[in-house]
Amino acid sequence: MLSVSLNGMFFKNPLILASGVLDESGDTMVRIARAGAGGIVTKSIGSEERVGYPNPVICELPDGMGIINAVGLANPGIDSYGDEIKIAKKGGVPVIGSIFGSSPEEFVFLAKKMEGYGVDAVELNLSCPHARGYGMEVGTDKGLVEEIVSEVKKAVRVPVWAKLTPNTHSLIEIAKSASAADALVLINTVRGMAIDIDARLPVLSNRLGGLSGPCIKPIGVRAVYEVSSELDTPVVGVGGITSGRDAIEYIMAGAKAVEVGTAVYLRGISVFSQIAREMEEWMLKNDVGSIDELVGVAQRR
Amino acid sequence: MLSVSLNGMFFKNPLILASGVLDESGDTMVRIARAGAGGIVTKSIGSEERVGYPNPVICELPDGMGIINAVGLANPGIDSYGDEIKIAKKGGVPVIGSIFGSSPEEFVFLAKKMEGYGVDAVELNLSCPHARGYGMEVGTDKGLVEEIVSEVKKAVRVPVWAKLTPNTHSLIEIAKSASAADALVLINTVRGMAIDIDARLPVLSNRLGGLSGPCIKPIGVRAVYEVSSELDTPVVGVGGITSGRDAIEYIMAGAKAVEVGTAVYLRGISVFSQIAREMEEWMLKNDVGSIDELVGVAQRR
Amino acid sequence: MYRVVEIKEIVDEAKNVKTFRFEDESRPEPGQFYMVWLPGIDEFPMSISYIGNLKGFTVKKIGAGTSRMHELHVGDRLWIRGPYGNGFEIRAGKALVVGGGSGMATLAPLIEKLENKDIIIAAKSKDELVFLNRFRDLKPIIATDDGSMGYRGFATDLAEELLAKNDYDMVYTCGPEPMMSAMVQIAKKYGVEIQASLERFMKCGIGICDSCSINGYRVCVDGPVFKSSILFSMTELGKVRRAPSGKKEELG
Amino acid sequence: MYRVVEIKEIVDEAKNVKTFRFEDESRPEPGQFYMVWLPGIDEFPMSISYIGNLKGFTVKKIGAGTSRMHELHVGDRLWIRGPYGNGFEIRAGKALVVGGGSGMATLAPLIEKLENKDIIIAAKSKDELVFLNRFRDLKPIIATDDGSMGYRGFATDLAEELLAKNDYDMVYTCGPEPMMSAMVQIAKKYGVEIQASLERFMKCGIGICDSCSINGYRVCVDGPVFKSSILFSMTELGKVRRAPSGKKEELG
Ligand SMILES: Cc1cc2nc3c(=O)[nH]c(=O)nc-3n(C[C@H](O)[C@H](O)[C@H](O)COP(=O)(O)OP(=O)(O)OC[C@H]3O[C@@H](n4cnc5c(N)ncnc54)[C@H](O)[C@@H]3O)c2cc1C
Ligand SMILES: Cc1cc2nc3c(=O)[nH]c(=O)nc-3n(C[C@H](O)[C@H](O)[C@H](O)COP(=O)(O)OP(=O)(O)OC[C@H]3O[C@@H](n4cnc5c(N)ncnc54)[C@H](O)[C@@H]3O)c2cc1C
Ligand SMILES: Cc1cc2nc3c(=O)[nH]c(=O)nc-3n(C[C@H](O)[C@H](O)[C@H](O)COP(=O)(O)O)c2cc1C
Ligand SMILES: Cc1cc2nc3c(=O)[nH]c(=O)nc-3n(C[C@H](O)[C@H](O)[C@H](O)COP(=O)(O)O)c2cc1C
Ligand code: FES
Ligand code: FES
Repeated sequence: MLSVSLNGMFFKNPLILASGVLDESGDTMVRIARAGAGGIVTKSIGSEERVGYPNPVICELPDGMGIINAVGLANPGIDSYGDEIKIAKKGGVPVIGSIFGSSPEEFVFLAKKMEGYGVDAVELNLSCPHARGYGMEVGTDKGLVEEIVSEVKKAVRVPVWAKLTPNTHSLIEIAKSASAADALVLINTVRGMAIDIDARLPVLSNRLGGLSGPCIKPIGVRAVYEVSSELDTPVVGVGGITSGRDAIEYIMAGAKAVEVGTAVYLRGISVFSQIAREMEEWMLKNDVGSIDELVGVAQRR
Repeated sequence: MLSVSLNGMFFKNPLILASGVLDESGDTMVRIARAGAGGIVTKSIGSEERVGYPNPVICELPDGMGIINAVGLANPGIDSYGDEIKIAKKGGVPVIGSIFGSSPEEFVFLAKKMEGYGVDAVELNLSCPHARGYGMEVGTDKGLVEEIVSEVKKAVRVPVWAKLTPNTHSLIEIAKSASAADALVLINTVRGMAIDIDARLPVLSNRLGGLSGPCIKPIGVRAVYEVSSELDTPVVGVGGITSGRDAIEYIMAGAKAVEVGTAVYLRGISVFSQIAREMEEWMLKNDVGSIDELVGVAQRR
Repeated sequence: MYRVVEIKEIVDEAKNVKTFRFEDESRPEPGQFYMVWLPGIDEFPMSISYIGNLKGFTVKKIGAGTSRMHELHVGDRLWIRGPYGNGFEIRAGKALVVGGGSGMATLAPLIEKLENKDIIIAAKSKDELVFLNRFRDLKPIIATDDGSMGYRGFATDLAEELLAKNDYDMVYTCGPEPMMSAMVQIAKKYGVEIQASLERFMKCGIGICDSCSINGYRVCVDGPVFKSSILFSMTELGKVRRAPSGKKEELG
Repeated sequence: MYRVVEIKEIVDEAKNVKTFRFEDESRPEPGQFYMVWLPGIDEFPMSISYIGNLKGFTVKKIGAGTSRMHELHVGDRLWIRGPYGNGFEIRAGKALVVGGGSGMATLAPLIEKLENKDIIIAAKSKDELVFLNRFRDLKPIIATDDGSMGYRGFATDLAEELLAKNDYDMVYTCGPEPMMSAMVQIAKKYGVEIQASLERFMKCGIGICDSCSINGYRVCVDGPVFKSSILFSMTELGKVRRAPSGKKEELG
């Protein structure tokens, strides 16, 4: 009822662990898979080891709205990551290797490494700071996005997912430039900041961070709706999904599958099996036999 | 302790009613002024009467996160608005006339009308749909923004505030093109959408809407921080301000004053006097004599 | 966020007036209202006409939205949010209740809570009288403009007669705005407190869009039920309302 | 969201170890921890060493953050979030508590809740023993590596002697990882249940960043206190930890 085929991969349910949340170590990924996730995206891995920003790297928002994080792309570096992938694969669900870089060459290098390690797909995290534009992300430069996607597509045989940023006024155009990807993943975190007024300082050591959780769900749903109304490339939805209703909302907006991140903090690692059960309950009550039937239904008028 | 001078206007406190919230009729604006607001921005007024979108035009989000609205710039049209301004002025606080249009000429026409009606300043709502760009707003076209601001500046003597959209990857550059304004107002609503899964339809009749309330506060604080670190034009902060702490957070990020919208729904129209009291309490506890001392302090490191 | 409720029962009340019964766990007070969304069609405010667990909306067919609602069947669904606004305040003493047309929908749950009351049910004509059966045992006084049943003439004239003869502590009214506006004047004249449930075009229902405002008071949040002091001060009552654009228009 | 607490009292406990007392309304269990932020400096995890209304952190000076904390005075402020994680589970029966160095900070509120217990307080040397005074009346058994006070030798050797002689229902331990790792082996050998409070580099403290994970268990949420079955299965305990980058490194 919940199973999904996407780019030749089989997901027992459409609930995939989002990049950056509990997916650095192979053992943890296996645990999440066993807890019910339909697939796993690894933390974004770069070509060098990075410690990321100093603490604080997260700021909890009140009322379960979500969090702001500036982990700073901490990662062990691609060279030592083969081992983690090997372990992660024992979870028995598709493992998608997320990578980040600032040039097409770097993405190609990382994607090939990941493919060599045995991932089922690669996800391109296009939200790195852009070397040229002040505060901009690589993912807002249409030309660069197009080049990264097409070069990586040429270099590997596994499916290539492109994860887009919502922090732009040209989402559709960026999505078009990334449309050679096998799927578009929407959305990454939204640029935000919190100041502690008693400390008179931004909470995060990096000052700026990325907003995630329920407070960005309307932004993610909108992005998925807009992009999947315009393009044929399959879309994977992400941003604030915390319940079965949220997952179905994204699917009705046009997503074929979804990723779940911050909800792991809000509901624990059993969130995957909880969401799956909630989806099934709703589907039974509403006579929906397969989740596929719901993809994009909210686009009809 | 809370009073603020900005562009020669005196505000008894820095809490200004945001455009579009309870500010269509003069009587209501007077009531809000009497309830404690330091200033009033009118609903955005255009050159023609507009009924806006059909219902539903708002979607309440759970847990007090905020709302999504697509009122669709409903307004009585500039010609019949003189009367409302005349009444609004009886509130005894500065009245700022918000206007929207799609060309510099239209903005100039509206600004002059507003000035004629006796407003203390005009606020340019640059978030209209852009005639050329798919889904884009006027406010993401740097050239157009610059032209609108400079033409209006030339045409009127009252201060000109430019209200910017957060839905862009070029916020700083757009702010620079609007920097001839007497103040920059940040932020307007964030593009979002909600789908009712039982109805299998977007909730809003317009499908897309603007997200406001506590869930966008981190986005607004970030925008104010980024822009006021880079530019000397005074900044007015808006987005999710619901408590005294929120207002102080924006001020520490760099805002000289703030606007309050959705909080009127969350805490009632007494929200202005409540926020003012909360600010004073914090200031007393922390030995801050004047709110001016706090402007931008979180930018120091 | 909407709740979805299923229609359990539909009752024909009068010409173009139907009651839709549904279960919902909210606990409204008499006089409160809900926003009712028919997906793809329209969303509009509806007073609650039954407040128990089996609730009700009593709906007069007016335009596209209410016509569509009249086509619904038992088992169909409604999307609702609310309850919203301030209901009637129940005061000790003798009450006069004056309901005109579908205004009875709003007054009905109030009537069931009042102890000592005289009730006027009025309409243009006999077949437009709402809730005659529901309140039969309470012996309501009937008025029709055309005299097809009960007193021939306006509810307000009948009410004035009653006010002249009896001591009332409160008048409660809901109905067409000219009727309510006249009732407010009459109550003032006789020195009786009055509560009236007003109607204005509503968009948000939650007090932020200003479209339902009358003299600076929001019908959706400050009302829909207003009391004497505010009613007496409302210069727009019965005279001016706002179009969906926000433009003032004369009530004619 | 941080709460700001004011330091009410500072106590020198041992060489480089101070206790900071503050008031806070949270109700932690023994073994839980908080994230402590010194704005502009660092944020790091701290176990709660006093759980009443006048709470305490007992802090060993290690690096930049804890050194800065040692410079604070009464009246200065701390920014905290928490309590986080799972504390100790208190079981009926006789307990052996083995605390090494500043690990005593974590065990102290547990000790005050246990009824039937033997306590080992261990450190490298006499001047590093923590909470000797606090627990004087409970007659703790002292061990120092250098024999400057009490038993000369490792806490684990002393613990093994006690386990050989007595029937314990639970061992509770906190201290340097090699000590805890050895204690887990000893408890296994003697067939006694054990709970150990682990330490790993923490970033988020709320279970999402994976930086504190050991064999797939997050110290911040699944721990910091782990029980026998999981401890026995942890191949990384005492052997491998992760650098702030997430890279595995051998524990030396
Ligand atoms: C607080 C309140 C309680 C109400 N309770 C009841 C009730 O219990 N029973 C009942 O039959 N009617 C009630 N109404 C009136 C009801 O909302 C309108 O009859 C209905 O909205 C008409 O919608 P339509 O789509 O059929 O008509 P349309 O063709 O859309 O419009 C016809 C007329 O209905 C009114 N109307 C339309 N939309 C709205 C709106 N969004 N808000 C307010 N008025 C609107 C206007 O006067 C309009 O001119 C109430 C109104 C309010 C404000
Ligand atoms: C659950 C838990 C409870 C703790 N309780 C106590 C306690 O009650 N008393 C006490 O003195 N210490 C406690 N610690 C250890 C304490 O967090 C570190 O000593 C402190 O972080 C050192 O910070 P620093 O800036 O002084 O050192 P740095 O110079 O930054 O680092 C020195 C070493 O301290 C450790 N460390 C640094 N930052 C962190 C971090 N964010 N998370 C975990 N370890 C870190 C690492 O081993 C590092 O190599 C606890 C740790 C954990 C995980
Ligand atoms: C702590 C944290 C770390 C993240 N790290 C990454 C990352 O390395 N790469 C990436 O593509 N996205 C990263 N994200 C973004 C998430 O994958 C996801 O797009 C975003 O959080 C929205 O989903 P959510 O609301 O379900 O968390 C991170 C998010 C969080 C909260
Ligand atoms: C119902 C509603 C209508 C709005 N209409 C306008 C408008 O006409 N012009 C405008 O510049 N901003 C409009 N806004 C945006 C607000 O002025 C404000 O920028 C935004 O809501 C963020 O602030 P808040 O979180 O305090 O509401 C509207 C917001 C809401 C909620
Ligand atoms: S309907 Fe929006 S304020 Fe009343
Ligand atoms: S510190 Fe982040 S998962 Fe434990």
